[in-house]
Amino acid sequence: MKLVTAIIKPFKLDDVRQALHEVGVAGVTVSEVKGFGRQKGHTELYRGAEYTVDFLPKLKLETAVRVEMVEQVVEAIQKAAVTGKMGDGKIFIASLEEAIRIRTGETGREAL
Amino acid sequence: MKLVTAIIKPFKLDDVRQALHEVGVAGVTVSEVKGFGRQKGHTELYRGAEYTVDFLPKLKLETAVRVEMVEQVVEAIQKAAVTGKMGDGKIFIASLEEAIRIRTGETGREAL
Amino acid sequence: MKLVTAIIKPFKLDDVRQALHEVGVAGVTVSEVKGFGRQKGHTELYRGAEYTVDFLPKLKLETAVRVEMVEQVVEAIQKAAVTGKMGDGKIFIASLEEAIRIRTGETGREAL
Amino acid sequence: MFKKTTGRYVALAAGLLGMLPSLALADELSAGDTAWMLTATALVLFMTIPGLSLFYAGMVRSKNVLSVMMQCFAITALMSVLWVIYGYNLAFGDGGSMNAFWGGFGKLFLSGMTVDSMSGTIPESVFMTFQMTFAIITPALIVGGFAERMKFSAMLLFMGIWLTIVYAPICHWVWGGGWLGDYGVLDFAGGTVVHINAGVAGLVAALMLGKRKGFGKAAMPPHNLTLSVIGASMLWVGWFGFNAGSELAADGTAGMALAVTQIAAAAAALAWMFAEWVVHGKPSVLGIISGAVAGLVAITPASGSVGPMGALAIGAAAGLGCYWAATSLKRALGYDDSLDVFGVHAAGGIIGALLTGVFSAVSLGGSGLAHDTISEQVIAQGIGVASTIAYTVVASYLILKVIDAVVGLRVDEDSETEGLDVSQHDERGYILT
Amino acid sequence: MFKKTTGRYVALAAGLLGMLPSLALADELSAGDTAWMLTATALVLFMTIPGLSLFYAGMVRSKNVLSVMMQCFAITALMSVLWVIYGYNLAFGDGGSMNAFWGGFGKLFLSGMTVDSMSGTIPESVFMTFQMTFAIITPALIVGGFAERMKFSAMLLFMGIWLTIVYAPICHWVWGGGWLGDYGVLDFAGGTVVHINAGVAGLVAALMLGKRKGFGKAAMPPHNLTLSVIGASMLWVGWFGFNAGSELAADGTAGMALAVTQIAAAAAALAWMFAEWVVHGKPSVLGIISGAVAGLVAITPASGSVGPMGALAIGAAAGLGCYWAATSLKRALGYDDSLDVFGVHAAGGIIGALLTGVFSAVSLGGSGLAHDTISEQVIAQGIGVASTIAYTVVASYLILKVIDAVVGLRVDEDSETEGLDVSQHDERGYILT
Amino acid sequence: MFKKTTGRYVALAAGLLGMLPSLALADELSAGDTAWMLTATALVLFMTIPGLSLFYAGMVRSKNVLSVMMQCFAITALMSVLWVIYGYNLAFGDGGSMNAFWGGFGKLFLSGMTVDSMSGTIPESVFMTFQMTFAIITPALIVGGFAERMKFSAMLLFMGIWLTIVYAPICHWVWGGGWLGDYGVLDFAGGTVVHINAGVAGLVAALMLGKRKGFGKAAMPPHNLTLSVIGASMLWVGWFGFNAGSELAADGTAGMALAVTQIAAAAAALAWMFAEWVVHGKPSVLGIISGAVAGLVAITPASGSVGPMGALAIGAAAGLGCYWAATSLKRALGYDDSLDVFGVHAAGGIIGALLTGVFSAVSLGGSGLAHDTISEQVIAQGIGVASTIAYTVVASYLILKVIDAVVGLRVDEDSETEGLDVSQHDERGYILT
Ligand SMILES: Nc1ncnc2c1ncn2[C@@H]1O[C@H](COP(=O)(O)OP(=O)(O)O)[C@@H](O)[C@H]1O
Ligand SMILES: Nc1ncnc2c1ncn2[C@@H]1O[C@H](COP(=O)(O)OP(=O)(O)O)[C@@H](O)[C@H]1O
Ligand SMILES: Nc1ncnc2c1ncn2[C@@H]1O[C@H](COP(=O)(O)OP(=O)(O)O)[C@@H](O)[C@H]1O
Repeated sequence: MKLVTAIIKPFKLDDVRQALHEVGVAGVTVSEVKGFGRQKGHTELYRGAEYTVDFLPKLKLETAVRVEMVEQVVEAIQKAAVTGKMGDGKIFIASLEEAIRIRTGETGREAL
Repeated sequence: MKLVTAIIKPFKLDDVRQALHEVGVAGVTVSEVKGFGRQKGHTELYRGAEYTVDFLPKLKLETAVRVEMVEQVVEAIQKAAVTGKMGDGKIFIASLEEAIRIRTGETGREAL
Repeated sequence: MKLVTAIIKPFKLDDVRQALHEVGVAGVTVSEVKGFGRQKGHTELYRGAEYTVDFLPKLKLETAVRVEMVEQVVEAIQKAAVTGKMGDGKIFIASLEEAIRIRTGETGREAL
Repeated sequence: MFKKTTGRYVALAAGLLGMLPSLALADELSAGDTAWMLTATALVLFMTIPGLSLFYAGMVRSKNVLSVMMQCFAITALMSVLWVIYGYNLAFGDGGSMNAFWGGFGKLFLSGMTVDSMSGTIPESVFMTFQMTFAIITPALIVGGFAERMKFSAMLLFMGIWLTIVYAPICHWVWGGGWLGDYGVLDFAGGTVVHINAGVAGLVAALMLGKRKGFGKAAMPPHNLTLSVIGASMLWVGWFGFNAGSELAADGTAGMALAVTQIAAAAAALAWMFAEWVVHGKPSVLGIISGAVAGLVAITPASGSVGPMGALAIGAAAGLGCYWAATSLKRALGYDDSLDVFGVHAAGGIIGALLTGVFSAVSLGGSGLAHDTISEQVIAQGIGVASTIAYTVVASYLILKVIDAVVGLRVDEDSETEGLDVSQHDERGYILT
Repeated sequence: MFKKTTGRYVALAAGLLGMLPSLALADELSAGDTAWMLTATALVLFMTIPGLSLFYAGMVRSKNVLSVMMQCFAITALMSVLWVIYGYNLAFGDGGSMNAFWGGFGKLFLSGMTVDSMSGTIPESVFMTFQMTFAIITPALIVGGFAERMKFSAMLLFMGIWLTIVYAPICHWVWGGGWLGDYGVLDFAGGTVVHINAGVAGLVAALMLGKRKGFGKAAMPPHNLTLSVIGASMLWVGWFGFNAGSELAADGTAGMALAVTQIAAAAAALAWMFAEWVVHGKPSVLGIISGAVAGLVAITPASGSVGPMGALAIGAAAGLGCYWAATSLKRALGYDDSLDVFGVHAAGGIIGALLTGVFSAVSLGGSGLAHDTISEQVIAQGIGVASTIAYTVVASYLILKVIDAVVGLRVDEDSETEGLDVSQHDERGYILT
Repeated sequence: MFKKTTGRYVALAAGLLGMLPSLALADELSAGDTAWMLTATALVLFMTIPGLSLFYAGMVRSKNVLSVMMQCFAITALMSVLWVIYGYNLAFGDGGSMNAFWGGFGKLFLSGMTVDSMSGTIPESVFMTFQMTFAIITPALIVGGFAERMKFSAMLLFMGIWLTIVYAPICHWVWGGGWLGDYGVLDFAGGTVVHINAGVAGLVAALMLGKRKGFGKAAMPPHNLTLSVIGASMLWVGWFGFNAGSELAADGTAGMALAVTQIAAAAAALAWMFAEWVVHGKPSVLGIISGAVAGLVAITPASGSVGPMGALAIGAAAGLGCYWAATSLKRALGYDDSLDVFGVHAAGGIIGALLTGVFSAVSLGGSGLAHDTISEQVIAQGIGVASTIAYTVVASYLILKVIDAVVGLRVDEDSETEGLDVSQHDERGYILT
């Protein structure tokens, strides 16, 4: 099993969800995160005090998938999340040793 | 060392914390996440516009533990978090190469 | 590639960001998390009901870096985040199999 | 047997006469009094929406924030319509031979109330609406007792029946020409009619519904105290309309009611704050605002007849007494009155009602008792309190029993866990990202 | 041809005379009436800031929360200044031979208005400011139509011109001695002048700007309904100033206006709530508050001339009618009126304007029609409605066209995605951690 | 030496007589004036809670949101009690031979104030409570200077002493028959007494406490501007009570005060907004609301004596002047006045106080000066400003010094990092999940 983690632009969530669904990914866990990277933030202004907000709101998607699906999943995410502008985000792949479904106690691929 | 990650129902946090404490886990990091999976979301209604909210609030617990404790920890979480209804969540196990305690600089098992 | 994850005290974010920047880390993803550990929480009081809040607000920083930078990065974080008081947090290192930049499709070290 | 100490009873009597156009003895309209009563009516409505609904909304968990606001809002709408159809008549009508007990059903739908109908020196339309705002806030207060677990449908049914069977009659007893008013019970702006009544009904509901799931184990801190502070502040400001408006005129008694309201609220806020500071080591914002509300409750029955020093004393007593009731007493007895409607409104109302019998005495800076001595007056006040409590306990219990049998009072466990906002209303309070 | 049914027109006439010091026939000042009108002015301002701005702010997505509040606040400031410079004169001045259509530019900068100028029984300064608050809330209502996508600069330009070309003349037609008032159209507090006018202009703007990005696909739920409930509650309370204040005196008509306002709001809130409950299975807080606002809108033109039962009927009709307009009709036609200014304000205003012609009849508990029969009056009301709609559609369209050509109406796509708070104002609404 | 231009001084004098029942020369009660003053009192309380507390709460970081609201609330309670015990007497009592400087301690505990005591045409109880609300908001304004770092206990001590030693005497000097009023300084509603006084004291506190930890390095943006917009809106609405209420009657002067208040607030809001737009490229919501408050501050001393055009000018000047003070000046001098109580209230107060001396002239549309020429009047105004500043700087400094020595002014570093909500009050503002 692999854990695929994607950092994406928030407004792309629906598209990515849809794409994952189409390649057969049943479960995803999403967190709201702040991203620092090449993409520039914006300036804020309060009573004359200007300062730069250098983080940007992003979403982090995590999905545990079978090894053979990884390629497909990555492709699906990448296609759905891309806008071509800076800040589109990253996809990371890491290895997962075990997965357990809490409800049933199933383990391994059965648990995903 | 292993990193045990659990996605659970929010109202189970106290029970799981308690269970982890009992098996000797000292540290846990918790994030609020949104989960997509088999469990169905609810419908919302605003001025006649009905739509389905397909994510559900979940908590993600992460705890780095020594290899020999993994089994115990997983069992503790599973028992404490289970309700038997859909959406109880998952436990994932991944390998961790190193851990450092920022305060002291200790590394490895000492750092947990 | 390695994924370096750091749990730090929230008010240390700026210092750590700065330190990472100095060692050449371009991208970081930050989440707000709650930490349970050795550091004690505080008591809250509502209409005579006292109870202990045993979690503490922390930030989780994740950054994917080339293998050869890991040591530097860990050191930078540790120096910048330390206060010497309980609750300073942890740094975890895990292995990352692949990284993809969504915008361009680049993979591996190029994607970071 | 007792001296009438304010213009209120006279005005009320005139109000009733005003309902009978054939007997038109109406005073001349005073634009000044009318101006104040238009404003006072707005202020009392302001107490419920948004005031009380915010005060309560901030104290529940975030998954129930809308449910509480919805309840207050729906109560506002429902009570208004029922009041127009029959409530006003039940409370302020002429019950004939039964007038000691209720106002009858003589004139439904406000028939006979025209643009020219008078109630004392103000239009009857204003008196009717002013009283309506009292008939709104009283049931809305009860929400605090059963918050976070009652079915919306059951809540609505309960409130409609409760207005009819509990509020309107008690209102008639005290203000509408009924037996308590006749007996010389002093309740200028509703310590008994409104606060004890609601506070006790809230406790009955809390007991009958049972504790919230997890109560005592899981922490249930207020989710947004900022809202509660706004709400308490609005209650405070609006209470000027409640108390000084109860004079039904812009005169010296209204002015003094304004002053003593302010003084008692402030004294009670400080009393609760310092008590908590001493006992727990820190003063809290939930504490100080609870204290202010306690003081406002306690001065309510007294606001037409005590002086500034009486107000200081009543406020301080209410601050300390309600602090004890909402913390120690509640813990000792173990009931789950979610937002302390008993600890603040019933306890504060009782303290205020009894002390009204003391500090209204001329010798203590008040403007006079209805009975001859302080002890006689305190006994009368006690009778008012006791009979209100007895009646509201029994009647509220019966209403809830019936509703429980018919539609069920409480949401199921999953709905409670999920929160009432989603389970009852298909909405969420905060979608901040 | 028609009976004058209230003191309003007289007072207005006196107000105009008050502008001409040489003709000083001023009534004597009534402290009571003045007290009420000072308060009513505060209440109507309170409707816009914070009332309406909260009602709206809660309904948008969190990235646009400040933009909506900013728009309401900036409108408040800009309209105040324009009103003082020429707006008041345009609306309430003496247009001479053109007086049927506008008030002219005779006296700019309030010249001639002194501390002693009277308008009926109140100082003209109060009348001028009271009317100013109407000239503030009307444009602010329009914001609901184009929320979440209009450029701030274009918005400001639009509103300034719209006040001048649309609001001031229509206000003059109805209340300033113009042709609609002369013709016996009943619009006590602004069903036509304010609500239909704004609701229709909002729809025009919604259509011209086009739908929000993602509309129909992405969910756009209200981000903080707590704010909307507070806002709706404040609108309700403030509306007493709007309607009962439109009497310009503290008298029986003001009192009845207060009562019917309360009744209609309550009836409409219940009507919408129950309709939704039946249709969708659950009542929602957005529903009940929308219903209350719909009822308030609908009773506005009627509030000086209908009785309590007329108010019940108008409220119920508005609750059902606006529920239909803001849900089914909107879906059927597919426009993106972000916050339903058309579905609530235009629809509610039309229902109210027409039913005013019915329930003002003495036989139905009202205080009299301006025309001889209900059907004649309803026709007159219809003419008022139709001419207002026609004028505002054409004029609003033209203003928007010109502004679009000059500065552009809509923010660019990235700015819309990022949210107007950051893109237009360099600020964020919530920084909670 | 100077003409009395309004009824205010007369009313005040009568108020003082009203305190001496043996000399009962009281005017007859006007229900209209009383109605307005009851309302105005409610409005001014509304300015502090919830108005100011929200305005401030929104601007701090979320970890300190409750602390600011707690401070405003506790000040409200404490000042009320102190005012009743001795404050009112200090400010409005008869100081005998020392009357130029203070009102003495002649009659504590409001002794002698009964239901029948009059102050001009209104009950003395109303006058006393109205003035109490001024004694509440003035210290509450100071909170803006030291927000996010002061100990709650020290804050409470400071405010209690400050009321006694600073506010009450200055209030007496200007309104209570003291030397500044005698000298013909025009300060209708408190530009000097309230705003300059509080603004300067806030700066002194900011300097003595030192900067917030991280000031200048870490970003400290407002955590919830929605709250600040609500608060500013409430301040605006409530200010009608502040300014038009200061006439103590519902008459033409009150009406004009209402109008000029609205005009100045609007003009200043626009001025700040456009200035920022030009300088920074975007208008901000924090900017426009700050501008509105600046305009309200500046018109305060002038509101009883200038006309609409004077108000426009004063508003515009205040908007620009305070924009400069709260941004450029603050940056240049480098002090950390957390919420700009100096930049907005002191700066706005000074601008308003001086321009009152200009625009009150009959030739400029005002209703008259107390001195013979504009320049003499401006000098008098300057003396009022200067003596207030001098006195409040010295006295505030000394009080803070003493308190620092006794209990310490500032929380420790860890508490500041953690936030005052948890460290001082064991509570958190938001528990949204
Ligand atoms: N090395 C990294 N480790 C973790 N997260 C990263 C890393 N680099 C970028 N990110 C995340 O990806 C987001 C987008 O990266 P950015 O450099 O702005 O643009 P792009 O993805 O187009 O190169 C960042 O906001 C951050 O959340
Ligand atoms: N493959 C997955 N990868 C990551 N998270 C998952 C995955 N599958 C499920 N989850 C998380 O677990 C939660 C519960 O899963 P769900 O399928 O609803 O029920 P169950 O755990 O009972 O099978 C989801 O809401 C999601 O947060
Ligand atoms: N074993 C662990 N796994 C995951 N997170 C941990 C673990 N131990 C500690 N943490 C995180 O690190 C934070 C600090 O740990 P704590 O034990 O309080 O102090 P210290 O880091 O000084 O030992 C915790 O709040 C928690 O978020």
